[in-house]
Amino acid sequence: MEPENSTPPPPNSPPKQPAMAVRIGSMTMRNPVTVASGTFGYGPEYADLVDLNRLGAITVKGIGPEEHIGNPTPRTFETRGGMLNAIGLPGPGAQGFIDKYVPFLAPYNVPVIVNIWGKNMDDYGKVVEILDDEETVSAYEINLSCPNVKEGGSAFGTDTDSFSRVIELVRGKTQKPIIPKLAPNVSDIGAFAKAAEDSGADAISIMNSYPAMAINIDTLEPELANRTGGLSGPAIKPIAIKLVWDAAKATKLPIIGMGGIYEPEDAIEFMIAGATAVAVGTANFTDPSTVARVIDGIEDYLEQKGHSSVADIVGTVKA
Amino acid sequence: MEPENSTPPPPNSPPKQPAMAVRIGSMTMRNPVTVASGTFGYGPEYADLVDLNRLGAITVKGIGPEEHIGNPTPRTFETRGGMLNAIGLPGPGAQGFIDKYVPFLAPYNVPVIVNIWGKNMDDYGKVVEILDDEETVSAYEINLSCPNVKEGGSAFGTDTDSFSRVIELVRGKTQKPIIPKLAPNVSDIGAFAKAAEDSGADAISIMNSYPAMAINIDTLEPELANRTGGLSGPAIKPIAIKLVWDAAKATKLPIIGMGGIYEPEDAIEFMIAGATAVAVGTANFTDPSTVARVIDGIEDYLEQKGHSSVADIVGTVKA
Amino acid sequence: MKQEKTTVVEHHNFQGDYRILRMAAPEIGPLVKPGQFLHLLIPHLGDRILRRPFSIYKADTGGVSILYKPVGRGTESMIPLRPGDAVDIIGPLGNGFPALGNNKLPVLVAGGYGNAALYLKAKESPVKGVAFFGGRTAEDILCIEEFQVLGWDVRPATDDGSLGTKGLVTAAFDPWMQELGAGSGAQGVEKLELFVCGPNPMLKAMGDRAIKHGFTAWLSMDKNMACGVGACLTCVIKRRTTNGWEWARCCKDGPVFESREIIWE
Amino acid sequence: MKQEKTTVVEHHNFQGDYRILRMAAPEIGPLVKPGQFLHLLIPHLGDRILRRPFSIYKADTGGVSILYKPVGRGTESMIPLRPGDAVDIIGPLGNGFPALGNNKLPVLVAGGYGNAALYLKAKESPVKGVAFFGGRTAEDILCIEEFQVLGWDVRPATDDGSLGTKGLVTAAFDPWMQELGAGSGAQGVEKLELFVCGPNPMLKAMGDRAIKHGFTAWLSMDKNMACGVGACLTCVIKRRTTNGWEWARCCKDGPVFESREIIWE
Ligand SMILES: Cc1cc2nc3c(=O)[nH]c(=O)nc-3n(C[C@H](O)[C@H](O)[C@H](O)COP(=O)(O)OP(=O)(O)OC[C@H]3O[C@@H](n4cnc5c(N)ncnc54)[C@H](O)[C@@H]3O)c2cc1C
Ligand SMILES: Cc1cc2nc3c(=O)[nH]c(=O)nc-3n(C[C@H](O)[C@H](O)[C@H](O)COP(=O)(O)OP(=O)(O)OC[C@H]3O[C@@H](n4cnc5c(N)ncnc54)[C@H](O)[C@@H]3O)c2cc1C
Ligand SMILES: Cc1cc2nc3c(=O)[nH]c(=O)nc-3n(C[C@H](O)[C@H](O)[C@H](O)COP(=O)(O)O)c2cc1C
Ligand SMILES: Cc1cc2nc3c(=O)[nH]c(=O)nc-3n(C[C@H](O)[C@H](O)[C@H](O)COP(=O)(O)O)c2cc1C
Ligand code: FES
Ligand code: FES
Repeated sequence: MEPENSTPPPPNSPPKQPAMAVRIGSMTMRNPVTVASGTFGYGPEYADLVDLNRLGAITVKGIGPEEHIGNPTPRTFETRGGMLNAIGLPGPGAQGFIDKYVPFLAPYNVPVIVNIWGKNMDDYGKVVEILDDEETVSAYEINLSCPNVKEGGSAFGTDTDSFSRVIELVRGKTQKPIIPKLAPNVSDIGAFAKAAEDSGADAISIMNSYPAMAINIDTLEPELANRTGGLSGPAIKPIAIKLVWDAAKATKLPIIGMGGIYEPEDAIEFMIAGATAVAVGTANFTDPSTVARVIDGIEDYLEQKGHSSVADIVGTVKA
Repeated sequence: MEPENSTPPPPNSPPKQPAMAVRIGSMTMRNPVTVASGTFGYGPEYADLVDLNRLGAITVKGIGPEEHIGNPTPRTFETRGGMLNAIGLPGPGAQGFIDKYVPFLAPYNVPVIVNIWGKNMDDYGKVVEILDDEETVSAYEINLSCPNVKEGGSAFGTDTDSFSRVIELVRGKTQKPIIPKLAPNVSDIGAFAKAAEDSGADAISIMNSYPAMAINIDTLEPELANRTGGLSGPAIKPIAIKLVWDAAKATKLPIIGMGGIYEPEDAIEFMIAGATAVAVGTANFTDPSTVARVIDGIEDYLEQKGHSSVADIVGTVKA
Repeated sequence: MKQEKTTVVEHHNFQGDYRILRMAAPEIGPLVKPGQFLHLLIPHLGDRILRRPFSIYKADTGGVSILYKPVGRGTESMIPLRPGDAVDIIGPLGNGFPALGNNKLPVLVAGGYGNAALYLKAKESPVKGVAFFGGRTAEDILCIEEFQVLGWDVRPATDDGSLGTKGLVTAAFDPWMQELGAGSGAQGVEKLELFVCGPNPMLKAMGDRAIKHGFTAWLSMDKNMACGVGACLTCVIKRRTTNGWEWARCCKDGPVFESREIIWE
Repeated sequence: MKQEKTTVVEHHNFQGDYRILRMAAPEIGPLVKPGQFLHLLIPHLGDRILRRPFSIYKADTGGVSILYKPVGRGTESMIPLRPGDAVDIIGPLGNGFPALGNNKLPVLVAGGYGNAALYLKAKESPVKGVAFFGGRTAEDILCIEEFQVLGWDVRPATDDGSLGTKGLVTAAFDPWMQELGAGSGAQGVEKLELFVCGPNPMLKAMGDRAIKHGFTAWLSMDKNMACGVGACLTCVIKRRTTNGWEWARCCKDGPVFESREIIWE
């Protein structure tokens, strides 16, 4: 219903489309939807099925300083409402990424977020040093929470001191937005959100897959060669929503929310909880059309609720 | 196939049944299967549907020192592969439990584990003081991890110091087995398992429901009146298995494993990961015949694999 | 209370969007009292794990029937069920409606699937009184003839006036109550005993009238449930006690409460 | 590679436990090359979220068919699928089998659903050679006549001897290879080009023979998959490189590899 005193739209004027763009530091995303690192390869893998130019940003698989072989197989395992993965961050390394994937990504009109990881503090610096001159690299997501590499990685994500030091180190090496990715297996995510802000991060992303395990009761072997892995998918969404809500109370930094987004409603729930942007992860495996469906669905929701901008819904939860 | 040199069983001798009994401190369970606190009321609620004498033990809903009203409604919410609850530990209090439920429970030939909670350190002591003379009370499960009460509760579970102090306090008040229930939202569950052992606990139980949240995107209200709640059900099983495995490496105490047990195979997986006993929780709501099915299934598995005792499979994971 | 792993016997459209599902229930069927409900584990509910409660519409040794409208994930997943398909039910649950008091005039008030919940009560009642049924439009008012055949004076009310009085069920009930002498302290009104099942605003409206005019109203309360058997404490409502209030479980202590017991929130 | 949200066209028992599922695929159908596969999102898979890969048995503008045996959660959930039901497929995936080399004698070796994966290859091959099919018993050996009609010399082998040679597929293959002059350096054996799809031990047995006797063997590898498109790095196998090895993705870089490329684990 129109309020009585509003001016009616001029006849035949096109309905106003809500503004979908969001900013993560100096990076502008045309809409708040990216993909979760490790679930979308480096871009080309899904290019036949997904119009990459529709994405708010492409987030690529974790990149270390050098080529890395990752874990033995089996690397994934399906669980009730989710999956485990222990891929172990195989990849071409920073220079390999530039050689193999930047030429493919450069022509697209979409920001590229490179997820970076290291076995130790220095590694993080090295990756950034190698990548930072590439115009195609728009921002860094700092993986401080991979449950699947023995060396460092996840340890940085569960101790605020080393967490802060990695961020400060990276901050010293780049002007581009840096987005630490927080570990979910902490008692007080707010402390990490705050530490990220204090250490010069531009945003944070929540959550990585949750440390988990499955065992084959006939062989007595873990179902993953790495023994443990990370749980992702719809199962973890309620955990992720709470972490985003908790973090949003502790920091003013924009949050990229993820964990089990399958439907537009899931993405909207993350934004209402406090996320400025969202990432679609495991759902890409189930249905590569999810990303487009989520973007359209957010837009429909904004129109339906009469919002002029996607920013209007961020953090609006009545709690 | 019989190994060549084994003596064949005398004709018509009944097949050997595997020994199912397990011990938790001084308490003997006739089989390793109990129910998870809060999912089975105080006993009478499911007595029409479940033969209580078949259980390894009955674990009752959390009991505080006094009557408590708990949280407003809505108190539960269904999620993908699980549910959220924020019941808020309503209950009749320790004396109320004795008056209302002990007369019902006493005639059954099954140990009763009373799950106890407090708003502060002293409360835990008070509950035990009131209950300890009751013969019907076989053991205490100390809830140090309820995500749904503001006061204390979960804070005790995420800080090893106060965690240890509660256990020591309770230890000073009773000779009965005490079983701290660990919070899942910690980076290092092993530290808590060890602290439990060092503080005089007889066993530990893992895991409580995981702090989580859901938001209604039309009303912008959290789906639970308490705003946040605990996630339980099949969704969390892989998280629980890893926590049990991690804890088993850190302590020699028996572990009661729980989190998403729906099938016998789930219970067996917990035991292989390191649990001496298991608890069926949310599955009671889905199918009250789960407990009986799980007991039978464990027995079948032991027979099929040629084990003479359920103890043979505990902690046998090849990892 | 029993759990039966049983099968669908019949499943068909009933009226408007409503459907009837009948299941074999040799153990549960004979135990049912009016106003009780079943807790149904819906097959193929994907990754959803909770049962859904449904009022028992009809019950006998041949089976139990429920009447439902697909409105959400659970009820929509029920549509493909066919005779022979496996289902799992727990029941009968709850206390149901009490017997009609001496010298009382029974009045049924219902909306939506509430009509189904009242059918067994209507049948059992030694006296047949007046039944007020509300709905959006004519096709939302279920089972009129069935209640008439039992001897009830059915008075429908529809929002759009397509059947009976135009307006809410109160638009039909209030004038009738006035005729009996409401507000005048006349005997007629205090003799009323209401059995109500329907949406919350209808329950509250009838409860308020019962308190104001001094008659009895049994309200069948609708709360989301998890266990259905009194164990989880999900489904609680505030019940008045001598010195304040307590939580009462809709599933176990209800779902029927007398209007004076309820503290509305 | 396309994603099609499409429907089931046909679904029936084929032979033994095997079933054929045919789906409309106007976009995917015409693109298919022999040895490629589909990634199927099985409806009503409850709380399981991953697709399942299936070799493409037949494909044309009218649709794509797969041949499967219910063995687990996914394949068992496929049984109730009926014509008209919605399904979601991604395909064609993988590189499939390369074209037959010049002057080569094609040999097909298969077991289980491997026969299905080889049918399009058998059809396309400019030369029709010998096909060795293994199975537990006669009814496990699929599509014999179809391959014969195409002009192939089919040599079955069954564990129980109920059809063809008694024993593994090697029990039929090895004597035949001896006849050609294996081990004697004769021209015959080096001319062989094998296309193999079946259980891992069969793949390895054929790969070992190829290396030992100097012929070519294209092995279609079977690894659990998540994404199916090369993104997740679940399905990797060790591929020999000049200075060691690298991971190759079965879904994207395979599923077909030449025996010399593979480092068996
Ligand atoms: C005593 C009783 C009798 C009933 N009788 C009937 C009847 O005869 N016919 C009929 O059609 N319906 C009846 N209902 C309602 C019925 O149980 C279903 O809730 C309703 O049909 C919608 O279920 P759904 O699964 O289709 O919708 P859902 O998809 O489950 O959603 C409906 C809404 O309820 C929420 N919800 C569902 N379950 C829970 C829970 N346990 N805790 C918290 N939130 C939850 C969902 O989030 C959603 O917002 C009765 C309910 C009660 C309590
Ligand atoms: C290239 C290729 C072609 C195939 N072609 C055919 C065919 O033509 N016909 C046919 O019948 N089958 C085919 N398969 C096998 C098929 O994809 C199914 O895996 C198989 O039928 C069993 O699936 P299921 O869902 O019934 O069993 P499931 O219940 O899924 O279980 C089978 C086993 O695999 C495990 N598993 C399943 N998916 C994964 C995963 N992604 N990661 C880790 N573990 C997993 C399960 O844990 C379980 O142990 C093919 C497989 C591949 C890789
Ligand atoms: C197969 C797989 C690989 C992943 N690889 C990475 C990675 O390289 N770096 C990273 O930060 N997160 C990685 N993740 C975590 C995801 O980016 C995401 O945080 C997590 O899966 C939760 O989102 P989802 O439930 O939508 O998948 C990976 C997840 C999966 C399933
Ligand atoms: C409705 C509900 C109430 C619960 N109440 C308690 C409680 O009072 N005390 C407690 O220690 N745990 C309580 N829990 C947690 C369970 O005991 C169990 O640890 C958790 O649900 C995980 O197991 P599950 O996935 O099998 O349900 C409750 C869980 C649910 C679902
Ligand atoms: S639904 Fe569990 S107590 Fe009522
Ligand atoms: S299945 Fe994902 S890379 Fe092959």
